Amino acid sequence: MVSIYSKPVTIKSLSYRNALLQSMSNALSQHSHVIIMGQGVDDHKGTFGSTLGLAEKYGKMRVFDIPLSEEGNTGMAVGAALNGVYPIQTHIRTDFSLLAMSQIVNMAAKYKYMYGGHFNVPMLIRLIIGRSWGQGAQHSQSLQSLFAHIPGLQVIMPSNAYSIMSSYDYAVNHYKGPVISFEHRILYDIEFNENVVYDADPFNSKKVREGSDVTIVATSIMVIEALRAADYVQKTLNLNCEIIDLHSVSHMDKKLILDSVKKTGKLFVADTSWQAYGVAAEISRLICEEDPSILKAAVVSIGMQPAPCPTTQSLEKLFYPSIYDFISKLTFLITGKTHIPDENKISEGYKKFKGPF
Amino acid sequence: MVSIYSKPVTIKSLSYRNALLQSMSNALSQHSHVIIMGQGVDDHKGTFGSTLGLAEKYGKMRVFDIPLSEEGNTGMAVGAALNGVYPIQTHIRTDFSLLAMSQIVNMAAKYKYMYGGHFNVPMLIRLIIGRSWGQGAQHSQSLQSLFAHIPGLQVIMPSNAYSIMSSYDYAVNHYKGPVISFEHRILYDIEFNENVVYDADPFNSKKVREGSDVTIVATSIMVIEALRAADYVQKTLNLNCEIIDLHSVSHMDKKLILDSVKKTGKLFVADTSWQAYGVAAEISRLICEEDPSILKAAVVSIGMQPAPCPTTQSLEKLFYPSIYDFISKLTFLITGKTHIPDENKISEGYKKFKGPF
Amino acid sequence: MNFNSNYEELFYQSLRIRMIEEKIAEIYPTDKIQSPVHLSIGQEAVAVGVCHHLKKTDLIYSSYRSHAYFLAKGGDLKAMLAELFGKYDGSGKGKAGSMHLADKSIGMMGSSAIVASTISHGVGSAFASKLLKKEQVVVTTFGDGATEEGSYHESLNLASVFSLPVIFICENNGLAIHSNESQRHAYTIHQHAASYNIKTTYIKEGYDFELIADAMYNIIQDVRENKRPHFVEIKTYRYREHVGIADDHNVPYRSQNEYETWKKMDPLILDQKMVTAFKSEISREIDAAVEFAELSPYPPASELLNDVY
Amino acid sequence: MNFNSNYEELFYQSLRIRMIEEKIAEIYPTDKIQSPVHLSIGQEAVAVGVCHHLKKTDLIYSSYRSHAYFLAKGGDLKAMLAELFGKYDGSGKGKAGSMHLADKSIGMMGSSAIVASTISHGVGSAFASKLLKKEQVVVTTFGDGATEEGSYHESLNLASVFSLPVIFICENNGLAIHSNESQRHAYTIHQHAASYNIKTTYIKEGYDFELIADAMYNIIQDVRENKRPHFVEIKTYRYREHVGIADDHNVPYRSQNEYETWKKMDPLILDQKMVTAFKSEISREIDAAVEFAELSPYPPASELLNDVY
Ligand SMILES: Cc1ncc(C[n+]2csc(CCOP(=O)(O)OP(=O)(O)O)c2C)c(N)n1
Ligand SMILES: Cc1ncc(C[n+]2csc(CCOP(=O)(O)OP(=O)(O)O)c2C)c(N)n1
Ligand SMILES: [Mg+2]
Ligand SMILES: [Mg+2]
Repeated sequence: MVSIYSKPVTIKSLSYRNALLQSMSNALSQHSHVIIMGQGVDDHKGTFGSTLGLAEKYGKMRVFDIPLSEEGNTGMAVGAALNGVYPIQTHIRTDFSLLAMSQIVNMAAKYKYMYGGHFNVPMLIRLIIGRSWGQGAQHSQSLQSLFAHIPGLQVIMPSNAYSIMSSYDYAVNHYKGPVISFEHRILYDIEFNENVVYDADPFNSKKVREGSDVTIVATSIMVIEALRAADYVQKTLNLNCEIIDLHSVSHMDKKLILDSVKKTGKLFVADTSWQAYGVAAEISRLICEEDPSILKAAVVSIGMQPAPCPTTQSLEKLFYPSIYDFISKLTFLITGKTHIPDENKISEGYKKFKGPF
Repeated sequence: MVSIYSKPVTIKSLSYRNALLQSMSNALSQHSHVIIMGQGVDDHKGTFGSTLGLAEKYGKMRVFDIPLSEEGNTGMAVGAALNGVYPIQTHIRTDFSLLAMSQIVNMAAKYKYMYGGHFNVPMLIRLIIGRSWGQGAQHSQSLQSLFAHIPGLQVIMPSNAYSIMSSYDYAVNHYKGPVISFEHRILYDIEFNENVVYDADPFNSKKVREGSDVTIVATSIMVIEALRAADYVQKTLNLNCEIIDLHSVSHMDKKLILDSVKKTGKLFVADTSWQAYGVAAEISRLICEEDPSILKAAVVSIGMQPAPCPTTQSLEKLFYPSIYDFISKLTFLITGKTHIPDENKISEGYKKFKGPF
Repeated sequence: MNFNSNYEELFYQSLRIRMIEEKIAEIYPTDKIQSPVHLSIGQEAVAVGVCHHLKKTDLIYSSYRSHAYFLAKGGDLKAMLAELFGKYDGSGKGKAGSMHLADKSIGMMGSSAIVASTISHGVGSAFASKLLKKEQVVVTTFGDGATEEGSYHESLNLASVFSLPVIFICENNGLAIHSNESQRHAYTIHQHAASYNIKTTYIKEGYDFELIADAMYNIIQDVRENKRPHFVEIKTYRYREHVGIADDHNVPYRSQNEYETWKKMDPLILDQKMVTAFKSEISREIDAAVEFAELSPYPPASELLNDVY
Repeated sequence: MNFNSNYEELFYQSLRIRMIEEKIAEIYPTDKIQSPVHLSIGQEAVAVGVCHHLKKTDLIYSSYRSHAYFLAKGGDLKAMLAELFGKYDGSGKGKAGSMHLADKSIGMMGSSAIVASTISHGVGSAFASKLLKKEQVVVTTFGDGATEEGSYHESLNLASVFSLPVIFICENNGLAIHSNESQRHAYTIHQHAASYNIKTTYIKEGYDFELIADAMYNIIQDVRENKRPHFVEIKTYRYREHVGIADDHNVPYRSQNEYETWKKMDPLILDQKMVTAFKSEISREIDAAVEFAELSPYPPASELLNDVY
C-alpha cells in the first residue's frame, strides 16, 4: 500500500486530547449506534478529558461507566458489535487489556474468518500507555506487539492529533473489523500545530520527513522524539533524516519502509515497548526477507530496557531512552562518530508528565 | 551463553509423552512441595498420558483437577509458589492461557523485579499446542511470541524427549522464576532414539546438526521437520545444513546463531506460529543489529499462514508448511535453483495425528 | 411437516437431532469428519425446548457442543453436515467445523471452543437489542463447567446491572470433560445466579422438551417485555464421551446406574411408537444431507487468506 | 510502647497510620514522592483491626491502597517512606513505589496495581499453607470494585472447593474511583460471597478497630484450626480522592453529608484526648523516617537490569 495524500486540511492547533474528544463526539453524533464504554468515561475526569461531557450530551445508555470486568466487558462489546452497535471501549491503562486477551485474540480477531466470513466485529478498543511519575511495572506497558502478532486485528498507534481524527473517523465509518489503538498518555497534553494531511487510507504508515542519511521508523510518541532528533542533527550537523510514522504496527507499509531504507541504507527504529519480538524485530524481518543487502550498517533500535518498569525516577529515566540517547545513537549510526548532544540546541519536547495519573 | 555439553546419557528410546510422565513423576518424588494442577491431570487420560497414574501415586492434594478458571488458577499457582510450593500447571491447549495473561504477564513475570528482588515465583506452566484434525482457530495457536516479548519469563519449546527431561529437571530443581513451556501435541507420540546429551544449561539453544551451507533455526516440532529436510537435501543434493534447536525463545543463544550464520551466510527460520512479530522477526533483529552483512541471501522463514487456523483439512494443510514446502524453499535458498522434492526420498516423519484431541 | 400436538413436534425435532448425531457417530470412523465432535445425545430436549418459542430474529450463542442448538434454531442440516465434512457449502465454508457452527440468517450467532466465551456475547447482543429497540431476546447457552469461569460472573453482573433482555441457559450435564460438578463447584448454580438479582428457573427434567418449552414461553415473554435477564439451569445427561463418539461408561468417572436412570426417563427411548412414525422420514432427510455434504467441494485454496481483515 | 488497653493500642496504630498518610499528603506537592499514592485516610481502622491478631508468620496480600496494611502488619516505616521516595533503602529498593509495598519478613507478600489480582494469590498461599502444614492463615484484602472481576469469583470458588485457610477481606468504601457501588453491583457483596458456601461476616462499622479486631480474633482461630475460608465485608469510607491527596468532596460523585456522617463516628476525630497523648511521639517517629527517606540514596544504575531473571 502506498499513501495517497488527499483532502488537505488546515486546522491550526489541536491537542491530542481534544482530537480524541472531537473524534468521540463526532462518532456519537454521526451514528446513533455508536457507544463508548469504559471505566470512568462518564465521570468528571472523562478519561483524561477525552470523553468529557459526552455522557451528558448523548445519554448514559451510550456513554457509560462499566464494572471492573475486562474480559466480560470486551465480550459484551463483541456481542454488541454482532448486533448492530459500534462499541468504543476504553482502558485507562494498556496493562488492563491483558485481562481481556481471550476475547480479543480468541474471539474478536477470529470472528470473521472462523465462521466463514459471515460476521463482522467492528469495534474500537482504546488502550492508554502510561509513562512517568512512577507508573511502575503494571501501569506502563505498551503491548502492541502482542496484538500485532495476531491475524485479524488492526493495531494502530496514532502519533498526533490529526492521526487520531482521521484514524478514528475511518475506524467508525469504514473499517469493518476490530481496531486496537494505543494512545500514549504523554501525548494527551501536546498541541499539534502543523497542517497534517488526511490520508486516503488512514491506517497506513506515513512518511513525515524526507531525508537521505538514515531512515527512522517510529511509533506513537517516539515519532515526536524522532522529529526532535532529526531537527537537531539537521541544524547541528547538517544530517538529513527520513522519518516514517509507522502508525499501523499490524499492517505496516512495507514498500514505504523498504524504499526508504534502499535510499538511505540505514535504519533506526524507535518504539515504545521492549525490543524483543517488537517493532524493530518485525521491521528487521521485513528487510531480511526482502533484501538484507540494502542495509549499509547495523540497525539501531531503541525502546524500553529489558526489564519491568521500575517505579523510582532514578531508574525510570534510564528505563526509557532519552532524547540524548536518541541523538547520540542516531548520530553515530549516520556518521560513525561519537557526538555529545548540546542540550541548548535540542528543540522543546513535551512537558514533563506530572502525576499521579 | 555457549552450550557446554556434559553428562552424556544413553537412554535408548523414549517418547515425548513418556519423557513428560517421567519428568512429572521425578519432580513429585524428589520434592514433596511439587504439585501438578490442571484440567484432567488426574483423569483416565492423564493430560494425554503425561500425568497418568500420578494422582493415585502422590495423592490428590498434589495432583489435582482444577475448576475452569484460568486466571484464578494461575494466581493460585503464583500464591502457592510464594509460599513454598512448586506448582506445575497444565493447559491442554495453549489458547486457554490467554485467559491467564494478566497473572502471567502482570504478576508472575514481574514479581521478582517489581518488589525489589525479594520474592521468587518458581513455577512451570505447560502449554500444549494443538494441530491437525480440525482443531480450528481456537485450539491451534502457538503463542510463544506473546510471552517471549515480556521480560521476566523463561519461554521454552522442547523439541524432543531428552529436552523435556533436562529442561523440566532444571526448572524444578534449579531455576527460580516462572517457566512457560510449549509442548507440541504432535510430538507426544514420537519416539526419540538418538543419544542426546544433557546440557549444562538446559534452557539454552543447541546445535543439533553441523553444516556449512545454511543455518536453520527451528523451534519445537519444526526441529524434526528441519532434520528431515536436512537429511533429504544431504542425501539427494549433497547440501549440508546446520540446525539450531532454538529451544528458549526468550533467552536464545545469540552467539551460537550469529556464529553459525557468519559461517553459512544463509538463514532459514522454521517456527510453529505466525511470522509477524515472531521468532523469525526476533532472529532477524538479532542479526540486523549485529551485522546484517553476514547474510549473503535474503532470510527465508516458514510458519503458519497469516490467518486464523481453518478447520477443514483442505485449507489446514495449506495453513501449515509441509515438508515439501520446507525442502523446496530450503533448496532454493541454498542453491538458487528450483528443486521438486522426491517424495520417496523424504525420511519418515511423525504419524499423522488422528483426532479428536 | 404437520404435527398433531406440541408433543409430537418437539418429539420430532428431538428425535431428528438424535438421529443426526447418531449418523455423525456412524460416519466418524471413516475420517470424513476431521474435526472434534461434541455430541448432545441425551441432551437434545434442552436445545429443542429452549428454542421452540424463539423467533427467527431472536439470537442465540452456544459452545462447541452446538449441533443441537444449530438445528433447533432452524439451521440448515445440509449446511451443517457440509461444515462437519469441511466443505465449501458448509455454514462456515468449511473453516468452522463442528465446534463453530453459526448462521446469521437464523440468529445462530456463534459457537465457540473457548469455554464460557460466548456468555458475554449474549449480554452484549442484548445490550444492542435494548439500545436499538429491536424487541429481540438473546439466548446464551453454556455448560455447568462454564460457570466456573470469571467471565460468567462478570456477565451475570453486567446483564443485571444494565437490565438486559438476555436468557442464560446453563445446560448442566454434571460434567466438565471427566470431572464431576461436586468436585468443581462450591455453589449451587441457580442459587448462585439468583444472588445477582436475576430471576432464576431451575428445571431438573432436562429430558422433558414440553416442560422446558412451556417454561421458556413465559420466560421469553417476560424478558422481551420487561427487558431484564433470566437465568435457567436445566439438569441433563450426556450419553456419550465428552468429545468423540464412544459410550465411555466403562470408565469409572461416572456411573452406569445414573445413565440407566436417565435413559428410563428419555422420551426418545420410551416412546417407540413415535420413533417408528418419524424414523424413516428423518432418515431420508439425513441421507440426502450426507450425500450433499459428500458431494460438496472443499473450499478452494484462495479461501485460505480470505476474510482475515 | 506500653498501652493501658486494647483500645489504646489500636487507637495508637490507627492514628499513626493516619498521621503518616497526612505527612505523605503534606510532602506530595514537593514532588519528592513521584508515584501515584492511594491513601487509606478514613479506612485505617480496617487494616489495624484485620491485622491485630495475625501472627508475623501469617501472610497478607493487598492492593495499590496498601500503606495501612503494610504498617498494620508490622512493616518498617522507614523502609516504606524510602520506598515512596524511590530510594534504595525502600522495601522494594525503589522499584516498587507506593503501589507495590511488600516485605517478606513480616508476611506482607505483595500489593498490586491490577485490581483483584492478589485475591487468588491469597488462595494459593493458603493452599501451600495447608499442603505444607504451616498452620498459617492467609489474608487477602481488596476493595468493593475488585469483586466485579472474574478472578474474584474464581478465587472464592477455589478457596471453598479446596477448603483453604484464607480470609477474604473486602474493604467496601462504596467507590471504585468515582463510581458508586450501586451502579456496578447487581449483588450484595457478603450475600453473594455466602453463595460459595463460605462463612461470611459483615461489619458495617469500619471505623471501629476494636470491633473488627474482636471479630477477626474468632475468624482467624476458626480458619487456622479448621482450614476453611472466611469472608469478611467491612463498610468504610475514603476521605480523600481515589488517587492523589486532595479532598474531592466538591465533586458531586459523592455527598458531603456522607462524609460528615462517617467523620462523626471516627474515633481518631472524636477522641482528641488520645490524639493529644500520642501525637508528638508519632510525629517524632515520622520525622525521623522522613529524614531517613530523604537521606537514602537512589538505587544505582546497575539495579536497572537486576532481578529480571
Ligand atoms: C477456557 C477453556 N478452558 C478449558 C477448555 C477445555 N475444555 C473443553 S470442554 C471443557 C468442559 C466444559 O464443561 P461444560 O461447560 O460443563 O460443558 P459440557 O462439555 O459439559 O457441555 C473443558 C474443560 C476450553 N475449551 N476452554
Ligand atoms: C484490572 C484493573 N482494571 C482497572 C484498573 C483501574 N482502577 C484502579 S483502582 C480502581 C477502582 C478499584 O476500586 P476498589 O476495588 O473498590 O478499591 P478502592 O480503590 O476503592 O480501594 C480502578 C478501576 C486497575 N488498576 N486494574
Ligand atoms: Mg457439563
Ligand atoms: Mg472501593
